[in-house]
Formats: sequence, structure tokens, C-alpha cells
Amino acid sequence: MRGITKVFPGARALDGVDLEVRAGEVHCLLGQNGAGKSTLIKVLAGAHQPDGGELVWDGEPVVLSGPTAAMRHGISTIYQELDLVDGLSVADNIFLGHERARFGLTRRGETAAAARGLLRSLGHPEIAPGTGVGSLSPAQQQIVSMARALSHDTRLMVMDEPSAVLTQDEVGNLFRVVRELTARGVAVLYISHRMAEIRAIGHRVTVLKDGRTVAAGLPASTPTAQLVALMTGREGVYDFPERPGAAGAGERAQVLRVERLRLPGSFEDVTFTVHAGEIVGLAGLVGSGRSEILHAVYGALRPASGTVTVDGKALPPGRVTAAVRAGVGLAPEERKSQALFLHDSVVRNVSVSSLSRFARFGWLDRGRERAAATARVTELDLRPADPYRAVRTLSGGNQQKAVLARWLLRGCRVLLLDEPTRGVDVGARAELYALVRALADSGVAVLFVSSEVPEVLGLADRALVLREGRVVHEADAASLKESDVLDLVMEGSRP
Amino acid sequence: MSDRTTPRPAQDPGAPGADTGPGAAVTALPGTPPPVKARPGALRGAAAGPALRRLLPLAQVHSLGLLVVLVLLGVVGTTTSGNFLTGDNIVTILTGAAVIGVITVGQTFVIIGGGIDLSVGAIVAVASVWCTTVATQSHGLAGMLFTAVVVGAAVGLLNGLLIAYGRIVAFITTLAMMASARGVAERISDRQSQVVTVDSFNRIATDKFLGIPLLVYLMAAIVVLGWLLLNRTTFGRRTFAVGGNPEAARLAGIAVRRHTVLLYLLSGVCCGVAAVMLTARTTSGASNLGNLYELDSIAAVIIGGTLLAGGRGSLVGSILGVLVFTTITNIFVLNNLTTDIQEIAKGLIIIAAVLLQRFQGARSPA
Amino acid sequence: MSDRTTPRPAQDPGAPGADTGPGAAVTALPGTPPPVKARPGALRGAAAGPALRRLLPLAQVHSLGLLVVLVLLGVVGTTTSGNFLTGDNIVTILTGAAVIGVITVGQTFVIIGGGIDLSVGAIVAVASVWCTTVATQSHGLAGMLFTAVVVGAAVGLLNGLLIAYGRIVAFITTLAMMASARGVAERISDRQSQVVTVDSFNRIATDKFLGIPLLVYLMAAIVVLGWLLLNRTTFGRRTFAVGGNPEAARLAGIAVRRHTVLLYLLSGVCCGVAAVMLTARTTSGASNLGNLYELDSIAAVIIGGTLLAGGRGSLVGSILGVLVFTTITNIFVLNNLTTDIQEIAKGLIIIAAVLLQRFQGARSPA
Amino acid sequence: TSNSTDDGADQAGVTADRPAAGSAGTPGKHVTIGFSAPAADHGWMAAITKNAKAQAGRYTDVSFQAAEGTNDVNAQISAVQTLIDRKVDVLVVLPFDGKALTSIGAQAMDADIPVVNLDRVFDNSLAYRTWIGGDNYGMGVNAGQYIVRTLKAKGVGKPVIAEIAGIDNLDLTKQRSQGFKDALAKAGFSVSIRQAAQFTADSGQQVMSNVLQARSKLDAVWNHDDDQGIGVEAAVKQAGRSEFFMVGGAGSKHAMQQIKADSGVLKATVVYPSSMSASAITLARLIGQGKGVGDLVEQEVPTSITLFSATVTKDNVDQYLPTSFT
Ligand SMILES: Nc1ncnc2c1ncn2[C@@H]1O[C@H](COP(=O)(O)OP(=O)(O)OP(=O)(O)O)[C@@H](O)[C@H]1O
Ligand SMILES: Nc1ncnc2c1ncn2[C@@H]1O[C@H](COP(=O)(O)OP(=O)(O)OP(=O)(O)O)[C@@H](O)[C@H]1O
Ligand SMILES: [Mg+2]
Ligand SMILES: [Mg+2]
Repeated sequence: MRGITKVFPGARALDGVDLEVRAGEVHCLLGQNGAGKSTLIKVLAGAHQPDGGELVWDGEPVVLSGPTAAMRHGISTIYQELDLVDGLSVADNIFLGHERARFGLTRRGETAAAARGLLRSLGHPEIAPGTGVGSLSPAQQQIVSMARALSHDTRLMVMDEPSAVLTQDEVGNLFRVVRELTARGVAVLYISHRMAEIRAIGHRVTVLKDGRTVAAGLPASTPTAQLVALMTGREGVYDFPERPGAAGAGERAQVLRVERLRLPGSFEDVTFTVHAGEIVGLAGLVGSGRSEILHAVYGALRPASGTVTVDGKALPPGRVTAAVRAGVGLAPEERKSQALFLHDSVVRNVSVSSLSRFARFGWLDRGRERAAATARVTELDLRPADPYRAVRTLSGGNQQKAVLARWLLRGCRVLLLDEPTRGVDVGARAELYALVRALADSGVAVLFVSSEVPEVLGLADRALVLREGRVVHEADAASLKESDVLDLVMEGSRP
Repeated sequence: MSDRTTPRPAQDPGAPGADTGPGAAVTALPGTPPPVKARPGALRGAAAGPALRRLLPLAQVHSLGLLVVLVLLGVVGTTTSGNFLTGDNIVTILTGAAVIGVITVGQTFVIIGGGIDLSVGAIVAVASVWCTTVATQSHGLAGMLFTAVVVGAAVGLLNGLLIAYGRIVAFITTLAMMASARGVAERISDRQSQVVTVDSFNRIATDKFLGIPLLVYLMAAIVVLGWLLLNRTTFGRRTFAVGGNPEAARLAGIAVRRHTVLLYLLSGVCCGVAAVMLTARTTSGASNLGNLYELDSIAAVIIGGTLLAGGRGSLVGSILGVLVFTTITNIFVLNNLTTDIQEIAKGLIIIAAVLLQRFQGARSPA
Repeated sequence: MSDRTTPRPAQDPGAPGADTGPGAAVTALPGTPPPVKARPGALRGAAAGPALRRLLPLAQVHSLGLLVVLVLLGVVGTTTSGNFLTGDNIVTILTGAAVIGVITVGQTFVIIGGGIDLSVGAIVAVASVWCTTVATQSHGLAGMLFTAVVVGAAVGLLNGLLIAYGRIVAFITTLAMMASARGVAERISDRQSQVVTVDSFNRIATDKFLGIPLLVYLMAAIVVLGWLLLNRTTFGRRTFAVGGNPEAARLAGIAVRRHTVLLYLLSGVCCGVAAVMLTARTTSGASNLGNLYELDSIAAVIIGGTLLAGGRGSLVGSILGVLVFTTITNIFVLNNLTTDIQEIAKGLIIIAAVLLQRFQGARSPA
Repeated sequence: TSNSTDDGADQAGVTADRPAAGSAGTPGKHVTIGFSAPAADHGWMAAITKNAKAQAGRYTDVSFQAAEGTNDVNAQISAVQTLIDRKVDVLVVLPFDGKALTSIGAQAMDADIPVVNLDRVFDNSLAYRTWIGGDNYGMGVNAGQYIVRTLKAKGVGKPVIAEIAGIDNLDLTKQRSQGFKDALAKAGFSVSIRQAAQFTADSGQQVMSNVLQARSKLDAVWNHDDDQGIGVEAAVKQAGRSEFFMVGGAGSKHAMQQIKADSGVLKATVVYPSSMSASAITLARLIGQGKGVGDLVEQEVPTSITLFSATVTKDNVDQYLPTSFT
């Protein structure tokens, strides 16, 4: 790809990008949120038409007039946004657009068998080809997306943040698949915000910044600091913020208290507390019930039994409004479907939970609303810094910031974060960590879920380890090692 | 607004093997997250037991509920009127359902594909009028059949082109078409009923085979064909995809716009066939035929469990929906209820039917 | 910041303010539903400057297009009939739009909030019939007004409760209500028109102020109130949120169900007020009043740029939509057209209006 | 009185050769007639609009201004208002609902525009100058009387009588049913099953096919409207039933041809003359020109003319076929 440009109304997403991928290599694409990575791969997949530049495939310039054209050339893509059809089964999704059929009649047996084979090769034989995709967890859906990409005869596999919704053991699985592909001479274009992954799997790295290639074809061993500097254009340390002395924890007031919370099928007998100024991390496998616990605490799910108390007052079960009034905020795991009003502006998305603050007898003071929301957005350095942009057009990381800004504006006693850094770039991640820390320091009790164990250990004061809906371990984060947590998560009983 | 407020039925954790029949091929492993996710309420109603849900695609569970409604209506009919459970009456109900049934097949495709067709009634009118003009009737049976279907297809095609390539919202396009097509029908017929003089044509409605009118066979054939098309062909799969997630469909290489055109074309053809049936039934073509059929067919589709937003649905459900409505009307007439009571009762029965389906869904675990 | 596929007249990149002339006010429809959902690129042509977008809410840009349609209709009216541009005729158009205008205000809220209300016409009928029963009329003006509004509110509330708490799809609930409420109206009135004997009531339709009937002021007041409610209050903001993404709204702490109930209640109240206006206008209450108003009001809302799926929309657009439809009818009458031609033309004009709005949006960059 | 000689000559000439066309021969003062009727969505109503227009076309001194047909009273009020705004000389209004359009009728009269109220009657006689229309109650009575006579002649004791009504929430449907019921009651008969259709062939077919299931034996059927009657007859044929006879309503050409052919169950129809709109135009012209009706001694047009609902049978069908609507 040479000199690719792509312009959206109001945004120049790509501004002369060069990229070169060789057969049999894993080429990583790095860049901050909104750098244009997804846009670039959509151009590559024929989903967007570039406004300039040229695509060379096997030495020949080509024009990809649509997704089908790209697929014909052997380019298959796993998109960042889950691109599955909920109403269809797993098998139908995998073969959508290139159905196994004769004279238009689908061959259902063959389709199911082929789908089963693909899923097995991905290490997920438990996903049945006949289940509806809508009933799968995000992680499982990601597997289905991968199976779909593999169902094509591929020469270049493009993966846009495939690991974002996966836990570590599943990332291992993913890597195995990637290695198998490259061994067959397939090129892989891999996008991730996790440096460790790039180091583990990548051969070469291209770095994008603001829609431009700032470094192409670097060896994967390039030091992190150098890569980050390229991405952000700034030097600096990106790491977890300092934990304040663990000493204070005992004296601080209990803010959130969860007692014997139970929802059959999801979690059992969950008891824990979070103090003011404390950050508690929940670790566990996909499907271990972490999101459900957050939802139950937040009142979005009604638990079968158990109590949730905030500042000593019990919350009525299953009532989000009451929880919000008591000062609880939730940044859910699926931003697009659970948190954002995609077509609305950033301001409206940020202010939605605090409207009554800017209103008198229901009458909105829009000036104040705008000022306050914009202030939070600026604080978080949301890019582009246009508070009237529709959230839909923001990159994933910036969408996450918008959700956080919402609760920042509201001012919470308890903040529940479900996978807060999913899809967030390294730089922004560090900012988020600092922000969460700062919030905690201001007295907020933070409970967060993450599938990245280092994040749990690095950010949290205390960690809870969950397995199959039960808390199997609780300890100071500082005293835990990554391998311990992984063992706990997998087997449970070992100390 | 979610199913989460109602605790899920307790599962027997001790008997995972209980599921392992042949149907269990589709069973998820324990620990697989069942679908609590954010699906904004799409399936909210259907809280079927997981085991059952695994065995039957959701749409079918829903249809099962509707079948129960139908049986209940049958019980009411039988107890209130001795004439209900006679062969003749069943045939009358089926024949009454035939026209709207065929229209509903097309409507189901359109709605699953993410659209809506408000012009079905008007298409029926214009096809019926056109195929009964003196000039057309002079070509006899074949000429009339051909005209009706071609007119239906042409209007459907126009709908599809305006929606897919003209990018006008389906609701507006087909609303405009509803006005225009009926206007054309009035213009052609000069607002007079045009009596059919071709006898073989009228025989479509009178001829019977094994005591059942041809019309019923015709509807059955179209329903079966429609079902196969929807559930057993790539066209059907792609219809779900186009309606459920058009962007994903596009990325999967489906020609979304062309597919959309085909959906409305299909609906137009169904209307053409329905026009033949209705014209033969009433032995005349008129510009006021098919009045409000759009509401009837959409209501049948929705009560049959198809999402108005598209992407999910069942043809069997739609047809059961049509049968429910036709049966209600039949029972009303058998019991000689007055119009006002009929209307009040109709509303109540619709609500009851939906609630009953929910109840049925909730309590049906294997 | 602009669309490069079509080379635009060279712009000074240093002057982003170049877009912000008054002419730019009509720029682009970023808020227009990409009618074929599959095309995120569909809007690429629309090249609104961000600065501009800040100045004008998206919906208003759309309304501007509709205003152009209205002006064009005015030109057609004036050239085809000398009587079009008279004060009397304008007043006639506005008065004719008053009833459906008020209903459309409620419908706009409901649709933006992600629902649909098919029962508006039936609510008008039942409220009109109830407020004109002999018993009610004996309480005079106040009793009649009170009854109409309370009946409207009660039916709306029932709709809302069934939808929000009974979790029955809005389409089905209000369809059922459409049948039942009309049945109740027929039952109460015994299908006879009930003449209003309270003179002060009828004066609502006959009294004028500055030559303009009270009805027009009433509609104007309700539109203004509705606009303020939608665009300047927390209620309005939440309506957009609930319609745009109900799950996100719930998780943002909005009481989605209660809000949904309020939306249908609001629609019911609007129908009650509309019933008063219509009853005064016709000096009688009847069970067949408001027939098909649901289609008229929904059509006005959709043509006004509100998404049928909810979450986006404009009240100004809806009202312009009502005016467009009323003006079309008026021009037809002035030009002595026959019904069939009218219907054909109506369909064509609707399509033309939508295309014109698009065209208007696409080519207007300063 | 001043122009009585003119009138006299006029009327004499007309009566001699073309009674139906009024004073077509001698043009008088130019009259603009505004016309408003419900949507012409079925045969009878279409004939009304058509006949009015045709009649107006016969006069060189009349210009005809029709407003959109609509079944929404609000829209019809606006349409009439538009005609008033245009300052037509005379209005002919067939209201969708008489009571609902009373006030606009009164408004026209107040504006010195005489109103000819066609068929569905205004609530207040101040709202119209002249009313001309059919007799819905009488139509039901005549249908009932024909059925009673025929059944008595056949010697049927306890007949099963069905009634297929038109659109049920119209006042006129109610009146027709009342007349029918009263006429039957006189003979000690009653309606065994009554269901309403929508004035359309498909609704008639649907309702009748169910009614035939509800009553396995029928003796007589009255169907309010010949347009929906096409469907009703089709349903009878499709069910292969013939044990009863049927009476139609309104008087369409198709129905009269059936009666004449005597090939099916339809034996009679009670006319609801669609020619009344032509007469209304004639009256409007006379009113506009300040003339009276030929042959009547009165110098003015009378305030009310009720038309007769003739019962058309095989015996007199030839007489009515020419005025039937298609
Ligand atoms: N449909 C669109 N309309 C307008 N602007 C868009 C659209 N899609 C993307 N953009 C803009 O293009 C830029 C690049 O976005 P892109 O999604 O490619 O970023 P990314 O590098 O993939 O970020 P992330 O790491 O967050 O996924 C962003 O500024 C974004 O706001
Ligand atoms: N829609 C559902 N219906 C029923 N049970 C569900 C549903 N979704 C999830 N569960 C159950 O809840 C448990 C937790 O699922 P959840 O997705 O919340 O886990 P998680 O730990 O948050 O994983 P993730 O990392 O994917 O967020 C699972 O064991 C699953 O069985
Ligand atoms: Mg991206
Ligand atoms: Mg989770």
C-alpha cells in the first residue's frame, strides 16, 4: 500500500499511509486510538474506497471495488467491531456470503461439519455450529469471527484487535493459529494495543500516527519506549501509577459492601467490600461471572439473593436508578451496545447521567451542560477535541473516554469498570490508569474487571479471583504474582 | 427493561448428561455464557428453558406458543358454536386465510430483511384491476394470470429500486406507492367493479380437490416454497443477514442493495398471486380490493414473532398469525357478535395471545 | 474535513470558517438515516463543516429541506390557482392541519422514543365520543374538556403500561388498542354521531382572534410547548436517549420503563386535545372520527426526518410534514383534480419531496 | 315573479322532451357550483361523483368545482371551506357524516352561499337551502317487505334471515338495519344473523363465506350494497348454496343484470338512486338562478326532496337498468 488517503466528513483518517506486508510474516500495526489503523484495514478489505494512493498486490496495482473483490484476492479480515449477524447460527455466520450451497440450496450438513472443523482447529469445539450467535459471549463471538476469516482461502489475514475480548489463555490459542497460518506462507496483519503480544508474535512493526506512517518495517524487538514514542510523538514512561501506601486501607470507610450475592447460573455467594479510595480488581476467565457481578451490584441484574450496600445503605435489588442515585456508576464492557448513543454528540453522551444537575424543574441549562461536559472531555484529552462530534465517529479508545467522562461528570462514590482498557492504546491506557488512581485518591471506591492479569495486579490495591462464579481467592494485589493468578483462575484451589 | 429482573429458572447442575440426546449436538458446554448480553430486549419475551432453547430455534418456540393460542381459539370456537369444528368450516377458515396468507409470505421476507411494505394492498388492487380489464380478459386465463403477476412484480421492483438505489426509507416509499398504485387502479377501472367473464379464471376459487379448494393448495404451496427459500437457501440466509446487520452483510460480500430489490420484488409477486386469488374469489376486479391488507399482513408477521426491526423471524409464525386472525373473525361471525364487540374483543385477544405466548415460552422448559 | 471523492471548489484550508456563511445553513444531512443501512459510506457525500454542525442541530438541517419543499408547493399552488395565496386560504390550510398537527406532536415523541402509536385515531374517536355523551355534556364546557383529555390520557397510559411493563411490542399493543378503543367508541355512541349542544364548546372552532381561528393558536401553542419539551428539557433529552439505545439509557440510570409510559401518556393527552378540536370543528362526536390518522401522523413524522427506529428526529420536521400533506390536499381541491389523479400525484410528490430534501442537502455547500 | 314568464317557457319546453335534464335548453345566469362528497371508493359513491360532473357538463351556464373526496370529516370541512373561500355560487355537499359537516354548511349559508345537502342529512335545517336524498330507513323497509312477501308466498313459517350490512359505523347503515328489522317484525320475523362488511367485494366475500358456515340453512338474505354484493354472490357460489334468495341494495347494473337473468340467488334489489347527485346539480343551478322546479307550481325549489327506494325485481328491471350505476 502506498500513499493511501481516506477522508471522512470532518476527519482525515488516513493521510498517505505506506504499508508493506510480506508472505509468511506477522506484521503488526501500531498506533494510538484514532491513528487510522481500522480505517486502513477497511481500505485493504475493500470496505472503504480510498480517496488516494495505490494498492499493490503481488506486484500488480489493484483496485478493490468491494469486500468481495478483496476476498477474491485472498484477503480476509477480522474486523474490530464484531461483524456477525445475531439472528443467524454460528455456521451460517461463518459461511455468510460464500455459503456452501448448490443451486442456491444450502447444504446444511456440510456447512455444519465445516464449521465444526474450523472451530475445533481454533480450539473451541464447544461452540456448536447450530447456536445463534446472539447468545454467545463476546469472546466466543470473536472466535466465530476468526473462524469466518479462516473459512476463506486466505493469503493475507488481517486481524483488527482480535485479542481485545480474549483472556490470556485464549490469546495463546490465537497465537497458535497465527503461527500455523504463517507456517503455511500466509501473511498476517496484526493489530493490537498490547505490547507484549506484539513482541511475542510479531516479526515486523509499522507505526501509524495521525493517519501517517511514522515508521515502517521495524523489527519486532524494537524497544517499547521507542515504539511508544513513535506512536505518541512524546517521550515518557507509561506504567501503572504508584500505589499509595497500603497502610491506610484499614481505616478508610467501607463504601461498597456486597454480601452473599447469588444468581444461580452466573455467580454464587459473592461477598466483598471496597473502601473509599481503594481500587479492587476482579480477575477471572471469560464467562466466570465478572460482568454479571458488576451488573448485579449496579442493579442492572436482579440477584436471586444477597445485599449490596453503599455507604451503609442497602440498595434495592434490580434498580439501576436507585444505584445511580446512591452514587454508583458503571462503564460497561460493550461500549457500543450498552453505553453509547452512537448518533448523539459527545456532550450528550457525557451529560446523560447528570442531566438533572443542569436542570431546574426539568428545564435544561444547556450552556452549563455544555461547559461542564466539555471540561470533562478536555480533562481526559479526548481526541479529536470536538464535543459535538457524533460518538459513532470516534475511535474505540476515545469512546471509552467518553463513557468515563460521563461518570466523572456525575461524580461517583462507587465506580464499576468492566474491561475499561479494552481497545485503548498504550498512551491512553496510562492516562486511564492515572485517572482511575486519581479518582480513587479523591475517595471513590473503584471495582474493575479486566481480562489482563497484569492490569489487575498493577492497578488494583486488592484483587479478587473468580472461577465459575465463585470468589476463590482474595489478596493484596502487590502480594500476587501473575502466574499465581493464572493458576487460580484455571484450577481454583491452589494457593 | 430487561429480562434480568426475572431470575432465570434454576438449572439442575447435577444432571448435565440429561441433555445428551441427539439434540444435544447443539448443546453448549456448561459455562458457556447463555445470552444475557445486552441484546436490547430482542428476545426478552422468550425465557424458554435453556435445554429447550437449544433444541429448537427460538422462532419455533415462539411459533409453538402461537399454536397454543390457535388451539385455545379452537376450543372457544367449538364450545360457543356447534358449527365450528366441521370440515366445511375449517375449509372456510383456510380459504379465508389464503389471500392474506400469500401476501404475508412476501411481507415476512421484507420485514426480516429489515424493510416494510405498506403497499401490498394497493398492489393487489392494481394487479386485480389490470388483469380484469376487457383487453386483458380477451386473452383468457393465461393472459390474466400473466398480467396480474407481472404487474405485481413491476410495482414491487419499483419499490425495491427506490428503496435500495434511491435510498428512500421503505416506510415512505411504500406509503407513496400505496397512494399512487391505488390511484392507478382507480384510473384504470374508472372506479367500477370489473366482473370476470373468463370462466376458467373464476374456477381458481371454486374448484376443489379432495374437498379442499385449490386456493388452499395454492397458499400451502407458496408457504412451503417460501419456507424453503427462507430457511434452506442462500437467499434466505442472506435475507436474515441483510435485515439483522446490513453492515456485516456488506462486509461479508453480500450485494445488499440488489438483495433488497429482490425482497420487494418477491413481495410484489406474492401480491400479484394474491390478486389472482382474490379476483377469482370475488369474481371481479376493483380498485378498492385489498384495503388495509398492509396492516393485516404486518400484524400477522409481528404477532408471528418476527422482529419489526428485521433480522429475526419465522414464516411459520407469520402464517399462524394469519390463521389466528382469520379464526377470530370466523368465531365472531359464527356467534353473530356485533361489530363493536368484535373490535373490542379483537384487541383483547391480540394482547392475550401475545401474553400467552410469553407465558407459554416461560413455562415450557423440556 | 470534506469529501474528496468529488473535487470541491478549492477551499482555503486555512479558513475553516469558510463554511459558515448563511448559505451553509442548509449543508448536509449527517443525521439523515443512511436509508440502506449497509452503507456507512452513503453519507460520504455530505460534507458539513464541524463548525456549522455545531450551530445547527442535525434535525434542523433536514427540516430546512422540507421547508424548501413547502415553498415549492406554494409556488405550484400560486401558479395553478389564483386563490392559493390568499389569507383565507392560508388560514384554511392551517386550520385543516391543526388536529393532525397536535396528534403528530405526540407521535413524534413516541417515535423518537423508539415506539410507535397506531391507536391515535381510535383514541381521538373514543375521547370525542365520550366527551359528547349526554351525561358529559350536562357538565358543560369544562366537563367536556376534562373528559376528552382524561380519556385520552387514560388510553395512552394503558398503552404505555402494556408496552413498558407488559413488555408487548408497541406495534402490537397499539394495534390492539386501535381495534378496542374504536369498538368502545362505537359501543358508547351506538354508532351514531352525537351532536354537541354546548355552545361554548363549539366556539373553540369558530372563534377567531385577529382573523385566525383559535384552533390554529392552539396547535401553535402545543407545537411550541412540544418543541421546548423535546429540545430544552431533561425529559426531551431522555426521550432521545431511550429511543437511541434503550439498554445504554437504562445503564446510564434512566428509568426507561417509566419514561416509556410517559411518552404514550403524552401521546394520549395530545389525542385528547385533538379530539376536543375535532369535535368542536365537526360540532359532533362520532366513533368514525380520526380514521387512518395513525398513518397520516406517522407519515408526517417520518417525512419530517425522524427515524422510524427512534433516537433521532425533529418536531419542526414533523409539523412541516403535516403542512406539506395539508397543502398538497389544498392544491388538489383548488385545481379541481379527480381523486385518482390526486392519489397518483400524492405518491409522486412524497417521493419527490424526499429526493428533493436529499438533493437540497447534498449540493448546498456554500 | 319578475321572471315568471321566462321560467314558464323554460319549464314547459323541458317537460316536453327531457324531464331529467331540467332546464338545460335555456342558459341563464352563470352559476359556479362547488361539489364535495366522500371518497369515491366504491361503486355507488363513484357514480355519485360521476353523475354530478356529467350533469354539470350538460349545462353551458354552470361551471363545476369539485373538492377532493375524503372520508375524513376534518379534511372534508377544509375542502368545503376552500370552496367557500373561492366564493362559489352554490354548494352541493354530500357529507361523510351529516352532523359533522353541519357547522360548515351553516357557515356557507351565512356567507350567502346556498347549500344543497345531498343524501346524508345535516343536523340543522339552517345549514342547507335544500335537501335531496335517499331514504335509508325506507330502503330497509322495502327490502324487508319484499322478503316477507316472498317468504309468505312460499309458506315459510320460521325463516332464517341473514343481513349483510355495510360499513357499520355509518349512520345510514344503522337506519337501513332499523327499517329492515321493523318491516320483518311486522310479520313476526326477525334477523337471525347480521354481520357488517365494508362496501367492498372482498369484505363481502369474506363475511358471507363465514355467515354461510354459521347458518347451514338460510331462507333469505338482505345485502345492503350491490358492490359488496359481487363478493357475497361469489361466496354463495363457491359454497354451492342455493336454498335461499337474496335481495341487494343500491341498484348496480351488475345486480340488475343478475336479476334479469334470474340465474342466481339474487332476486331483487332495493334502489338507492345514484342519480340523486345529478338532480342535486340541477337543483343547485335552479337555486343559483333563482328559479323553481319545472312542473311544480312553486316558484322556488322546495327545501326537501326524499327519493323513493324502489324494489327492483325481474318484472320491472328493464325500467331501472338505465339508471343503474356500474
Ligand atoms: N465513519 C466515520 N466517519 C467519520 N470519521 C471516522 C469514521 N470512522 C473513523 N473515523 C475517524 O477516523 C480516524 C481513524 O479511526 P480508526 O477507527 O481507523 O482508528 P484506529 O486506529 O483503529 O483506533 P482504535 O485503536 O481506537 O481502534 C478517527 O479520528 C475517527 O474518528
Ligand atoms: N445471557 C445469559 N443468559 C444466561 N446466563 C448467562 C448469560 N450471559 C452470561 N451468562 C452466565 O454468566 C456467567 C458470566 O458471564 P459473563 O459474560 O458475565 O462473564 P465475564 O466474566 O464477565 O466474562 P467476559 O470476560 O466475557 O466479560 C457465565 O458463566 C454464563 O453462564
Ligand atoms: Mg480500530
Ligand atoms: Mg464480562
